[in-house]
Amino acid sequence: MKYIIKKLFMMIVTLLVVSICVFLAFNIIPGDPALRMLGTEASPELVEQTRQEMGLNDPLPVRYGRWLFGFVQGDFGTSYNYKIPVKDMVISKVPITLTMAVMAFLLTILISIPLGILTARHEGGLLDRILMVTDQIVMSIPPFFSGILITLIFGMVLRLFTPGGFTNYTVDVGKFIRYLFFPSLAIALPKVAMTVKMLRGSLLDESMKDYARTAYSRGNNTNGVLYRHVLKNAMIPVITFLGMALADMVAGSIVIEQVFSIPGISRILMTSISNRDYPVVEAIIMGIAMIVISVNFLVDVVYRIVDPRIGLEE
Amino acid sequence: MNSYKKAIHKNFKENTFFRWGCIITVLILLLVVVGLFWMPYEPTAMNAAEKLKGISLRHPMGTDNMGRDVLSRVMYGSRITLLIAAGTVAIGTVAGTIIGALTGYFGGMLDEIIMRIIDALFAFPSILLALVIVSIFGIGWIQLLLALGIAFVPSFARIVRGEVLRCRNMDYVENARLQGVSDFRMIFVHILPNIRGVLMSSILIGFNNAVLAEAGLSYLGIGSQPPYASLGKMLSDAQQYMFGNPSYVLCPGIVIVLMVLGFSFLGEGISRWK
Amino acid sequence: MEIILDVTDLHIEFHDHDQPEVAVEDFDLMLGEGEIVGIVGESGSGKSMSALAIAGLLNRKSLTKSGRIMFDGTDLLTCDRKKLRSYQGDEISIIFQEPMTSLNPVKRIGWQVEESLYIHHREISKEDRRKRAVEMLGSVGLADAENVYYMYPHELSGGMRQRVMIAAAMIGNPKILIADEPTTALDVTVQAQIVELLKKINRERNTSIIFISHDLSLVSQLCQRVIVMQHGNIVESGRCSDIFSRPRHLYTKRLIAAIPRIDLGDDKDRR
Amino acid sequence: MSEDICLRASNLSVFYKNRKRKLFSKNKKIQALFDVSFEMKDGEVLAIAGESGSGKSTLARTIVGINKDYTGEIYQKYDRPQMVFQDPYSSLNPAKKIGWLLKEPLRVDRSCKWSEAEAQKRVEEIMEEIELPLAILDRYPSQLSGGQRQRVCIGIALMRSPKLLIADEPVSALDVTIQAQILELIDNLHRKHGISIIFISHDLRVVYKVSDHVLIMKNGRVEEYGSTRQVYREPQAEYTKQLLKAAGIK
Repeated sequence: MKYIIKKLFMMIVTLLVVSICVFLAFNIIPGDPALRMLGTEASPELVEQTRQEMGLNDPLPVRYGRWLFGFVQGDFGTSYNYKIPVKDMVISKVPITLTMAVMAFLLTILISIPLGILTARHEGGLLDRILMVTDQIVMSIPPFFSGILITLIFGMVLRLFTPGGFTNYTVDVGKFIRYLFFPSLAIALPKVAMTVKMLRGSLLDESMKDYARTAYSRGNNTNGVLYRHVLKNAMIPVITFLGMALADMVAGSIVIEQVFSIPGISRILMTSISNRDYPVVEAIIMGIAMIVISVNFLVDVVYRIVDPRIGLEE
Repeated sequence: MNSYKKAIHKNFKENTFFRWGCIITVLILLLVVVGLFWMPYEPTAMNAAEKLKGISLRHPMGTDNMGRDVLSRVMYGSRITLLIAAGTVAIGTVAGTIIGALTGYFGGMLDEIIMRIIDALFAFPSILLALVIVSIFGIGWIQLLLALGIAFVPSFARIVRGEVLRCRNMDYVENARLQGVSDFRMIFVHILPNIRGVLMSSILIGFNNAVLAEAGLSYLGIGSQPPYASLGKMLSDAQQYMFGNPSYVLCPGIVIVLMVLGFSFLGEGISRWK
Repeated sequence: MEIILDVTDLHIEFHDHDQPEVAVEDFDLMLGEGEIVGIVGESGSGKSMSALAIAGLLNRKSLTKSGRIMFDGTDLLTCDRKKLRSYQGDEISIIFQEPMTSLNPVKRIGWQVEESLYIHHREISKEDRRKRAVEMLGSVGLADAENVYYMYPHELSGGMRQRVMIAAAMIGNPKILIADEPTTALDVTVQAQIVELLKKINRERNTSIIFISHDLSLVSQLCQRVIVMQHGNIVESGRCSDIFSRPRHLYTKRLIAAIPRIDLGDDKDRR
Repeated sequence: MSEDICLRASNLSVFYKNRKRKLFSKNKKIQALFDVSFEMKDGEVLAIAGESGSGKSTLARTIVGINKDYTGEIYQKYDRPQMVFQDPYSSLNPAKKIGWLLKEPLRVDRSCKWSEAEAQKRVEEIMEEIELPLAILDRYPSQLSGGQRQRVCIGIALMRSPKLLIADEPVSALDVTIQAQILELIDNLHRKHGISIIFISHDLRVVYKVSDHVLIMKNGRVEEYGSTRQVYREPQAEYTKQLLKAAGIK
């Protein structure tokens, strides 16, 4: 329990540091936000008045405090370009991106863990060699290219889904999930490959350790040693990796949404970047960072459950 | 030195991963190096008469929607991709090693602060961090290089710091300290040579990640701007023609895959060194 | 004394490198019921290899074994894996040098101690298993066995872990206990306690023990018979007292000479 | 006091910082040594004996200056004492050749500049001293056996002719027959150069063989101190008796 509180506190510290970094990054950019909002033809008086209204004349720490306070309450600022609250622009898109990332994550776990065990059990055999080469190749395909290949093969040749035929969750949840399956697969594939390789290595390392020998000496068969002893130990580094992978998948969905023309967060993010609509970019970046950091916290908690040694050494 | 040659020869013969890694990497490097001196066509030259042609003798990889030769554009694009990946890894390695070595060795309050910042940066997936930097400094390949470079510093710093921490408490470091070795000499002469192996493999992995990140970002339209070619941008342009003219989308894609595959085979081959 | 284990012409060879490497050659051992036999040698002498072979734990592909290891009318070298497994942990148990790494770090002590029962005697109920494990933990000298049952290995000291290892090895009441350098990683006073514990087990349960060590003086405290090994070969074997008083082989003499002699009576003549 | 005291520790207490994550734990210090006092004459061999956790290595590290957080006083007649570590596998830098490692103490010597020829000559002298062939200079530590490595460690320590050598369990990682050789080497050096040696060991048999005086330690405290023979003959402390009994001596 003490460990979890400690990690929770660490998470809040990291979140604060991240928020400072993000805030500073977007506030040292040359250019006057008021001017950007009003356009270049606005009169100096109007600009000054807007500056006053937006609180841009206050010192940096005050502005940071206000921004953070607003952020916590769900006020993410106002878009320069559309003059509407960022929240309204983003909120309906969040479930799309998140569903995709979570589906990709589940796919990764479902595919990679059985495959990892399979390759480790057949270490050095033909199956292992074929899988390992395939693994390396899959790892080398960038997600957007595998997205394109999937569209080409499953969408156009096999006609398993209609490219571009996205259905929103507000219309039909079943169709929504079905459409997101292939994009999620594209996000998951490289992570699957990495997890398989990692789990295989970890399983082989662990099965060389002394406690595995002890397990054999008690009359365990290979399966007994693998499932009763080695697997749990081997999962410890894999859990860390999966945590980082989930974070990466949220970011990876940015590219994949473009490939499959899914109207998620990424489309807004990319337009906002090219339009220099900073409040929107700032809010989305901060949001993703928050997700990533919370995932890291969850990983720490899972870690503690799997490995009793964690957090007790001190 | 002779034993090195022998070992490489032996591995080339027996170590399948190493052999194919060498072959693929040499092929890609050949593509880039030849492209420095000679390309079949000017990569930006359009030809309205030859739009979206398939693979032929005149255009070994076909042409794109503006009639430009895909092979020439791939040659140019892979040069940029390799350059940015190498630059990224160089920035990441040098800055990461210095930060990691100093914080790991000296520890203390500065270490705490820098590691908190590194942790915070680590919370951003590298694509995201690059997006932030590009959105601040604008779009272009130099910004992209800078953005990816900075995005890669935390992981290198973390790895080096961990290794230095591990080495710092080893007996041989204390032994050297007893003989009067200074801190600076300790870090750079005694400790760093011991993390060569780890650094080498993280460079190979980092290089691949850099290639993938560069391709991803230029797919999103951040990076080399038209009319200059980049592999990622070519894919995003080609995507809408993929059913009618698959060679246009497949060729640049396969080159990216091979580029990454070559290095990851090399890495795998080195880890199975005989 | 009834012979329960008969090893003849054991030969172990590794094929990791271009040249095959002989790890053990012409190893013979006869172990009587309730007997304690010591195997002494330095690193690379093949003593641990022989022990692992007897325990049925040498199963790497790059390795060839020949000879016979007869136990209970079965040759453990050639019998099928299932038969071998039915002995492991139930009739033949082994404990290792590093109690730190030989226990599974993420499983509770109780779970590990009663695992042999779980594997070999499914008929025993969960509650009975637990009872026997706690009892066993108590009998190897762990105070507060009820609590230790629920602990993890990292919460115990080195000596306690080795006791746990012994408890786990002894829970099926095996006929043979192989102890592979069980005290090397421990402090001298703890070392002495573990040796006492092994003696007690031997006395009370009539378990035969194969005690492997590099420490000749330790072996002489515990064993009736001793086998001296060097470079994979047995150089000398016989009663402990005989070997000490009349070593025949040069290597045995060197081993004995390497033990610093303590003459408390007279003036020191070391300088 | 007398001239020939080469080392004296008075009321030495040593602390360890809790080095992990300082954000939460309030910089708790762990005391590793409690009020340790002893003195050592020039040219003598002092053994420090005890089990793991007794603080014997801490004491050594404090004397050579690795641990700086202590109270009490250490008087040393000579500066720059050298140390030989327990594990010859971790105390040599794996990335450097033996020749390079042997020369390093000379390269960083601030008191005098060694020319390449002088350094080479010194290395050859030391190699003879530690009874190793010169061919080894061109090898990496991983290519040497445990006994050879420990010889190299001793050689490195001797490069600048120290007057005090601290050997922290120098033989406990080695095979018994090799142990005897290394002990003999240390004994030879002691007799030939008159180096004072602090010999740390958990093995009471070895201690008896090498030392003039012995310091028995337990949990950071001195249990008994005296001439080795006296202590072995008539142990006073209960703990010493236990140790001797466990070692099969008494």
